[in-house]
Amino acid sequence: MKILFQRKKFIESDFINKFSLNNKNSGAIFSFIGKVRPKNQNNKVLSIDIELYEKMAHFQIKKIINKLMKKYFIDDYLVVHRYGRVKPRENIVLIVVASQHRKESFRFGEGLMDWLKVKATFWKKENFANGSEWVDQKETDKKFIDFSL
Amino acid sequence: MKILFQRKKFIESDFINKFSLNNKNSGAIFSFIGKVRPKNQNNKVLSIDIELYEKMAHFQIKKIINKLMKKYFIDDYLVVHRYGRVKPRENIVLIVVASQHRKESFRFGEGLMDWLKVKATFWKKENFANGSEWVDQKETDKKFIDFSL
Amino acid sequence: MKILYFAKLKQLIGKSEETICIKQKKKISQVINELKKRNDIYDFAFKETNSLQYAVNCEYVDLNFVITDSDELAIFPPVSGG
Amino acid sequence: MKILYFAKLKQLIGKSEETICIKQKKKISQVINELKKRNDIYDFAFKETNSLQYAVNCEYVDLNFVITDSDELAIFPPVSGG
Repeated sequence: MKILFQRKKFIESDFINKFSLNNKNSGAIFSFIGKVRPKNQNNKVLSIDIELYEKMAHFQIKKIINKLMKKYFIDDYLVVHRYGRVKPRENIVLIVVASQHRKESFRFGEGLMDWLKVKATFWKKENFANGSEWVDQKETDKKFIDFSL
Repeated sequence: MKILFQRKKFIESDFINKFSLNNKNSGAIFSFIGKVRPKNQNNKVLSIDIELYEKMAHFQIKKIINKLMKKYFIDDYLVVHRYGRVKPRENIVLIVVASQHRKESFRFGEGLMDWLKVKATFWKKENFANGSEWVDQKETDKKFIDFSL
Repeated sequence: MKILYFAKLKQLIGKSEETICIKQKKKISQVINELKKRNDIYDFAFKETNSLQYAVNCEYVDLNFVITDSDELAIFPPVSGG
Repeated sequence: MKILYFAKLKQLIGKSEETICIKQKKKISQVINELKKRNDIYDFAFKETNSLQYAVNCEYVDLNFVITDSDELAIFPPVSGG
């Protein structure tokens, strides 16, 4: 039951193996990794800078999680999100969820990502050879969230 | 784009890290791990035996994947499923999917698990202290599959 | 024709495969009726195993599917992998 | 009251936070109008940044939300993490 914001880069196995071992009795482990894509519409992305309002990001993610936990019975979760400068192909976000049955993990993990995309206070700026640009929130991301929560 | 059936036990990172590295330019990596739960309704599970009709399992999984790939644009997938004797808390199945955007991976990975559960020719037998029992297919699993595929 | 048995059905019949000769085309239901008539073991195995499924050359089919001698027929309970 | 700016808004205003004094309760819209009147930088920053969002003490609120001097107000463009 951890939410981590870190500057340092990480690889999946730093977290997933340990998480799975810690949840020995769970039948299902879901994970999602979001990475920096090296291009945005044919513009080479040199790096991205992620700005964070930490207190609020933590508060909002916790709030989503509390709502999701009322709806889906899960054993454990882990959220890792980077901030600061991140290079193409590096991981930005990792969500891992353990549950008895797979559907609970899927719904929890997907719902958490959907909400995180529109509520968690992170902002990305993409750095190109000829300048930088703040990343807009995707219109599609708003459509995914389950307002019944 | 691999489907592996193996007797040998495995840990997540044997596959997920390498898969993510192989798919450097993907923005999303989904993974699902199914593990043996140590109990079935308060009966301690000592081990499970997984029987496999290999040729058909391969054929059926490939068929599902081909259908899913027409609907969801993904970069890569990996399916690992064990057979033979498996101990509680060990991994049975691993699905990893890479895509540009997360929803494609989610839908592909979840759809693949749903179909695998009702079409892939594996059978589980649970071994208890006082005997063995073949595992029935879950009624709920039939409800999840998307027949439009 | 090769017939494969899996899981509980295989356990009850006591073998995983056998070869039978099919001179003319037959429905799967006919093949199974003939197997059941062989002896009590087959009869019991087929009665004891619920909601059997059938596959010919790796494709799921139903009891009315017509098979020939070159086919591979598999009979098994609903799968439970994953 | 503490005001926090993030992302493009912060970049345009040129600072990440400041403290203003609010003697009586005010709507966020009033506070923003007063900020805009300060100088061209604020005016430009608020006009240039589309669909701003507002949070008071980490909860999302709208422009009509009434704040007091002990609140922490954050103003920022829609988030884009994950």
